[in-house]
Amino acid sequence: MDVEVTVTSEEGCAAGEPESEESPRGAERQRDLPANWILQHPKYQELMSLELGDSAQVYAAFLAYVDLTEVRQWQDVSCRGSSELQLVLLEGREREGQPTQLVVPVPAQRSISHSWIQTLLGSPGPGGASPASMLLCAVAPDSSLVYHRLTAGLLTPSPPEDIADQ
Amino acid sequence: MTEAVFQAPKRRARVYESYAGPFPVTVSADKGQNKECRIYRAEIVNQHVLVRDPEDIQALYGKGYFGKGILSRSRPEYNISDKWQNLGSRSLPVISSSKYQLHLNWAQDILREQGLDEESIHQALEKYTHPVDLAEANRAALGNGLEQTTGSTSQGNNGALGAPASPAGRSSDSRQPDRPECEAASWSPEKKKPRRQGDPCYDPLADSYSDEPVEGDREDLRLVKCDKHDDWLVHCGCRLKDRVMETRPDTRSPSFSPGYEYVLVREEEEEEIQCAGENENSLSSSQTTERFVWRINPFRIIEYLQLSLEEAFFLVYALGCLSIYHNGDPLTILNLWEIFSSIQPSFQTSYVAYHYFRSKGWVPKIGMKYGTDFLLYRKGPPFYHASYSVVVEKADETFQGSALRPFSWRSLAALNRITGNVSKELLLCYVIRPLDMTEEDMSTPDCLKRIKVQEIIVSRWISSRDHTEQEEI
Amino acid sequence: MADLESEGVSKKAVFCSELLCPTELFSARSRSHKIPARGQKDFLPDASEKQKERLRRSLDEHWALIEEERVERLGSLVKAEWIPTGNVVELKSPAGKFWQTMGFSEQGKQFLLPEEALHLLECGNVQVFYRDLPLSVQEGYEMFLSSDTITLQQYQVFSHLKRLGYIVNRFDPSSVPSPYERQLNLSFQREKPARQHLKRKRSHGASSSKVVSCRHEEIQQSLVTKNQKNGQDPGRTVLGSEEKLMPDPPAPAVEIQMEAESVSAAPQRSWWVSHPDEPPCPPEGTEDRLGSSSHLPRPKWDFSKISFPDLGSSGWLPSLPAPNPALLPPGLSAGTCDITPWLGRLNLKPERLSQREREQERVRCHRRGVNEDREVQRCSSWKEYRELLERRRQGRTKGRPAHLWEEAVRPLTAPGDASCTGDLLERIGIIKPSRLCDGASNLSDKSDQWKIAFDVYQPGTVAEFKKTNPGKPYSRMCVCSFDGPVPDLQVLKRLAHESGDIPVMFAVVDSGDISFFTFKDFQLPTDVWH
Amino acid sequence: TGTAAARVYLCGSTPLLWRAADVRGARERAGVVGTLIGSLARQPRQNLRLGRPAQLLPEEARLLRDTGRAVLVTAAPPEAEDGVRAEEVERYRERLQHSFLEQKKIALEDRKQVLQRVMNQKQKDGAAAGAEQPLRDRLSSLESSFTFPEAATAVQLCTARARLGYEPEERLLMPADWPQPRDERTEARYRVYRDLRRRGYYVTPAGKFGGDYLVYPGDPLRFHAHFIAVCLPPEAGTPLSDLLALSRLGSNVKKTVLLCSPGESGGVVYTSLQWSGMV
Repeated sequence: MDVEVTVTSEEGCAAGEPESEESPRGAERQRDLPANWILQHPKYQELMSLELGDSAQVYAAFLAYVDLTEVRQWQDVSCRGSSELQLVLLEGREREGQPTQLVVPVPAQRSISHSWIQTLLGSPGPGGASPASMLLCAVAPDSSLVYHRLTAGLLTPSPPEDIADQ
Repeated sequence: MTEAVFQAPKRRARVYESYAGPFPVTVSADKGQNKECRIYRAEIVNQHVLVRDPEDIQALYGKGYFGKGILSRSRPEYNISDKWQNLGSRSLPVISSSKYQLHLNWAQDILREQGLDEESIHQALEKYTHPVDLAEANRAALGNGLEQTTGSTSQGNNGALGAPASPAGRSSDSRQPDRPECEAASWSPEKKKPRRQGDPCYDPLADSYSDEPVEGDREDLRLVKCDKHDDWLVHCGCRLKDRVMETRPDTRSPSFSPGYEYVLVREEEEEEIQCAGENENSLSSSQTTERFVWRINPFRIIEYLQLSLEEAFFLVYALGCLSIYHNGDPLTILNLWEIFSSIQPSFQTSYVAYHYFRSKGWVPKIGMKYGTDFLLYRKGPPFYHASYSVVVEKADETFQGSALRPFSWRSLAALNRITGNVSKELLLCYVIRPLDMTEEDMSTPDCLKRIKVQEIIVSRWISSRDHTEQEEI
Repeated sequence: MADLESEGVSKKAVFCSELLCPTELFSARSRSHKIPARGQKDFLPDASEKQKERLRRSLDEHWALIEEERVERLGSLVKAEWIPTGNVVELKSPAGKFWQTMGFSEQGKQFLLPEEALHLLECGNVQVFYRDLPLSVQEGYEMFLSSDTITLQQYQVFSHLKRLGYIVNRFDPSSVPSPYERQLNLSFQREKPARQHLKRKRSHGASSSKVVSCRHEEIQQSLVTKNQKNGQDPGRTVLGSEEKLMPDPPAPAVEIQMEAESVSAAPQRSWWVSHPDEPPCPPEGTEDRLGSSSHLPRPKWDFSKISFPDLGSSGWLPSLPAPNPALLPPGLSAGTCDITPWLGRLNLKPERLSQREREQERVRCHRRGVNEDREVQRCSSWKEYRELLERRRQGRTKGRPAHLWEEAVRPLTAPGDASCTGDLLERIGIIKPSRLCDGASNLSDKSDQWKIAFDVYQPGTVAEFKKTNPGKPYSRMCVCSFDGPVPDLQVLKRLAHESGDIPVMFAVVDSGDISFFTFKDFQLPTDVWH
Repeated sequence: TGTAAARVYLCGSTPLLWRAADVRGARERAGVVGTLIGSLARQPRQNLRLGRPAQLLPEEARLLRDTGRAVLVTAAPPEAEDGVRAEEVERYRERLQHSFLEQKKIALEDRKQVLQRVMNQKQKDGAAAGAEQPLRDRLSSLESSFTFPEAATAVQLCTARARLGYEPEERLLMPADWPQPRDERTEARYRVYRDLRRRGYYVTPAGKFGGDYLVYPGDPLRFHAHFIAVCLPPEAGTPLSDLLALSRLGSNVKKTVLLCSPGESGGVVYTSLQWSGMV
C-alpha cells in the first residue's frame, strides 16, 4: 500500500514541462481546460440569478449543495432563495425515506444572532410538537465545510456510551 | 521561565505518503540557467480562488498542502463513486440511478435554460442516455493500444479490481480510497478545438462539454497519471520521463473517448441490459435484481482546488509561482492585494500571520473546525497532527486596537478547552503595525516588511492534580 | 441544641442555632476526619427508588459535612486580635507552624495580613478577637475583606492556593529586579531602599528599624484620619480603645535621620540603585497596600545601551582595566580585575553538532564560491563575466510572467532562485517577530484594572522557604472576574514587564469557581529540515 | 427555623449564604445550588469538597429574593456601643467558663465510664481476684486526681455570625438595582436562570466551559450536566467561530450547547447546538 516515492524536490516541479514546450508566458502553462463546470452548473446559475446580493453566501450554498449531492449522496436536494433572509437555503434527505432536513450554508467569517436562528427555525409549536431542526453549514474560504445541528428547544445530549465519566 | 516551551509536534500513527517538499517550487543551487519553472494558474471565481488544472492541483497540494479539494475533505481526491467495478478490461465507477438521474437533470436544466423545447432536449441527451455498447467498446479497446494503457492503469493500483473475476461492487478501503481512473484528471478540450458539433446551435452542450475525443486528452492524461500506480504522479512519485517513455505506444481510439466519463449505473432488472456479457453474469452473481448499465455521465463534475486568499497570495507574492486570472486577465500583486483586502476585511492581518508561519516552514490550514483562524501543521496534515490552533489578532504599536475577534473570558475558556481537548495549543498571533503606518502604506504588501508578529501561547494551569475539574468532563 | 441560650436569650435563638453546647463540643473531639467519597453520577433522573435513595444518601452526607462546625482545643488555637486601623491581625500568643510562610514581625510584635488570618481561621488554627470577642468566619470575611485589603475574589484565589499548600504572598513590585539587575544576575534579596515599605520585614539592624518607622507612620496616619472622622462624630467614643493598640509614634525628625543613616551605612550595596534626587521612601497611606505600586527609583542610565566587556569572545583579555574613578561613588575604589577564574566558569566550548546536524548544516550552507563556477572560470575578462551575469539574469527572468515581474511590486522570490529550503525561507522571511518585553518599559499603566496580586511558590518549597529571603516565585497571580475583560497585548506586555522573569497567571473567578490561564511569550521555531 | 426566609449576606456586592439551614433550604426547597467557597471544617486543606459560605450567583440571590425566600442583609451591622459590648464580652466569658466546667464534668464522667467498662470486662473475663483492685483505686481517686486543663477545652470557631445575648438589628437592604446594574445581558441571564429553574433544572456557573450556566437534570450532586447554556440578547451577533468552538467543545464533553435568549411575553427561547458529526 505504501508507495515508494522517488520524486525529489527538483524534479517535482520541472516534471510537468517537456523542455520543448515554450509559450509566450514562459513557464506558465497555456493549456486549454474545459470550461469551469461550476459556472456551467444549472444550480449555480439558478442561485446566482436569485440576486440575493450576497454572492459569498450563494457560493457557499453551492459548495454545500455539491457536497450534499455528490459527496454525501443526499437525496432530493433542492435549493431555494429566501429574499426575506437574503439567503440560499438547501433541503434534502440524508437517506431515502428519511425526513427532509433544512441546511443553511453560511460563510464562516459571519456573525449570527439568536433571533436570526429563530427565524430560520420558525417558531416552535406549542408543546409536544417535535422540535424544528436544521443543519448550519459553515463554509470556510478554502471550501472547508462543517455541519452543526440547531434544534429549537432543549435537546438532551445522547448519553455517553458506557464510558464512565471522566 | 516566562516563555512557553516548544512542544514537539505529534507524528501521526500511520503515514500513507512521502513528503514531497515544503513548497511547489524547485530549490537547487546549481541547475542554473536553463532551469524551467512552472507557473501555476488559478482564477478568481465569485471571490474565491480556484485551481482547475489537475496537474497544478496535484503540485500545489502535494508540495506544501496548499488549498483544499472542493469535493474532498482536504486532499483533492474526489471520485464520482467509491465503488468501482470491472467491465471487460475496464474499471468503472458505479453510481446509483438516482445519482445518474440527478446529473441528467442538470444537463436538461442547462438545455432548458438555453430555451430548447423538450423534444430538442430529448434528442440532445439521447447520446448521453443511451447505454454504451460493451461489445463495441471492447472491440475498440482490443484494437488499439490506448485501451490497453488506459485499462491497465486501473489494475495497477488495485489488483483485485483488475482481476476479471473480482467480486461485484467491491467498495473501497476506507483508509486508502481507491484512486480513481484518471478520469478526474483528464479533461475535454475547450471549444476552440475543431469539432463537428461545436456550434451550440447544433449541440447545446458544447458550452459545457466537448464531445470530441481529442488527442490532447491522452497526452495530458499521461502527463499526470502514473500507469504503474494509477495515481497522480506527484503522489506515487514515479518519474515522468521514464514513464512516458515506457508508455509511448499510441494509437487513437475512434469510438472511445477519454473525454467522457463513463459510469456504471445501478439500475433495476427490467432495464434493457446491453452489457450482459459473461463478465456481467459473474458480476451480478449476488442475484440481486440490480443490473449495471454502462453510460456516459451527462454532467461531469471534476475536482478543483480552492485556495484560501492567504494561500493564493502567498503562492503569488512569496513564491512567485502562481498566476491568478480574473475574467481572463492576469492580476498583478497590487491588484490581488487590493481585491483580496476588499473581499475579506481581515485579509491583510491574516495574511501577515499566514506568511509568517509559512516563512518558518510550517503549514497553516484553515482552522474553522475548532473555531480558529488556522491550524498549524509541521510538514503537512498527513504527517503530523496540528500542533497549534491559531487566532490572529491585530494591534498597533501601543499594543491595543480594536479586536478582530473580541474575546470574553468565556469565549476564550471555550476555545482554550476545546483546543486542549484535541491536543493542540492555543496560539494568539498579534500582528503589530507601526503607529506611523498609513493606509497608503498598507495598500501594498511592501508594508509587510515593517510589520511585526507577537506569538502568545494561552494555556490553562491546573492548580492541583486532584482538582475537581474532572467532575464535569 | 443550645442549652445555655435558653436563659433569657430565647427570642434571639434563631441567630444562635449554630452554637454548640458543651456536650456537642466535647464529642466533636472524637469525630471523623474522613470525607465521604462521591459516587458515580447518573445521566438521567428516572424517578426510580434506587436513584432517589442514592440522592438522599448523597445529600445527607453533604449536609452533614456542610453543617459541621469547627471545634478546636483551646490550647492549640493561636490567639490574635484584629486591628482595623492597620488592617492587620496581631498575634497574642506564640505563632504556630504557619509562621514559616506567613506573617511578619514589627517592633517585636507579630502580625498576620487579613487574608492570612482569615485563612488560618478557616483552617482552625487561629482565633481572632475583636474588642474582646472571637470573630466568626463570617465576620472575618465581612471585616477583613475590603477594597483596603484584598477583595473577596482575591481571597478566593488566595485560599484556593493556600489549601493546596502553595505559599502565597502579596506581590510587591519593588521586589522585582530591573532588567539590568537581572542581566547582572545579582541576587535580589539584598537590602534595597525601595523595599523599605515592604509589608514583611524582620526587625534587625538600622535599615529595618526605618521600615518600622514607616509602618508607624502609616498606622499613625490612619489613626489620625480615623480620629478626625470621629472628631466630627461626637456620638462615638472609640478613641481610647484604639489608642491602646498603637505603639508610640516616633518623631518624624528621628525617622529622617535614621533614613540618612541607613543609606550611608551601606553605600556599597545600594549606590547603583538609589540616587540623591529620588526620595528614598515616599510615605504611603494605609489605603490599598496591596494595590499600591511603589515607585522604583529609576536609574539615570539606560543600562541596555551601555556595553559591557564581552567575556565570551575567544580573544580573551587576561584582566579588565580599572574603571574610571570619576564614575564611582566617593570612597569606593576599584582596581583591575583578573577575569581568568570567571572564564573558567563560563562554558566556552564550541557547539557540538551531531552527525546529522553537520550533514544538514553542510547542505544548508552549501553555496559555492563564485570562482568555483565553471562558466565563471571560462570568462577571461571582467566584461565577459558581466555578460555572463546578464545572460543568466535574462535566462532567469525569461519565462517569468510580466504581470508579476514587470510591476512595481514583484514576488519575493522566483521559482528556482533559492538554493535550498532554508535559503528560501530566509528570503521570504520578511516579517519580524516581536517579543513580549519589546517596548514594554515605555507603557504607562493608565488604569489600575490590571494588578498583580500575589507571588506564588510551589507547595514543595515550604521546608526551605524563608520569609526574609523568599527567592523567585513560581508565578505571579493576577485576579480577575469572568465577566471582566480579557487582557489585550498591551496589558500582557505591561504585566510581563512588571513581573520580570516570572510568569504571570490570570486567576479568573466565576462565582467562586476559579480557572487559571497563562499567556506566554512564544516563538515558533523555524522548520528548515525539509 | 423551618420555613423562615434565608438570609443572604452581601460581602461587598457578593451574595453569600452563611447559615447551614439557609444553604440547605435554598437547595432543597428552591433548587438554588450556589457555590461553596469556604474551607471545609472537617478537612480544610483541600479543594475537592468545600464548605460554607455558599456564594450565590446574582441570579440565584435575585430569584430567592423575588420569590420571598430570602432577605438581603447588609454585611456589617453597626458596632455595639461600649457599654453593650462590655456586657457581651462578659457573657461570652461566662459562657466559656461554663463550657469549660461542663466539659470537665463530661470528661470526668467519660473517664469513669471507661474505667468502669474495663473493670467490668476484667470481672467478666474472670481475671484473678484483686486484679481489678488498682482500677478500683483509680476510679475512687479519680474525683480528686482528675485534671482537665483549660487548654483542653473544646471551643467552637463559629462559621456564621453568632452572638450571645445581643444581636444587633440587621438592617435590611434592598436597593432596586441590586444585585447588579440591569443591562441587557444581566437581564437575559436572569430570565434564563429563572426559566430553567421553573423547568426544574439545576444550574451552576459554567465559565470554565465557556458558557453562562451548566444545566443539570437533577441535583448536581448526583447528575451530570446536560447543557452548557449561553445567554445572548436575541439580536446580538456572535462570531460563528465562537459558536463552532463551543459546539465542538460541547460534543467533546457530551453536553448540548444551549443558546438562550429572552423571548416574547417573559418567555425564553432556546436553541440546542450540537456538532452534527458529519465529517
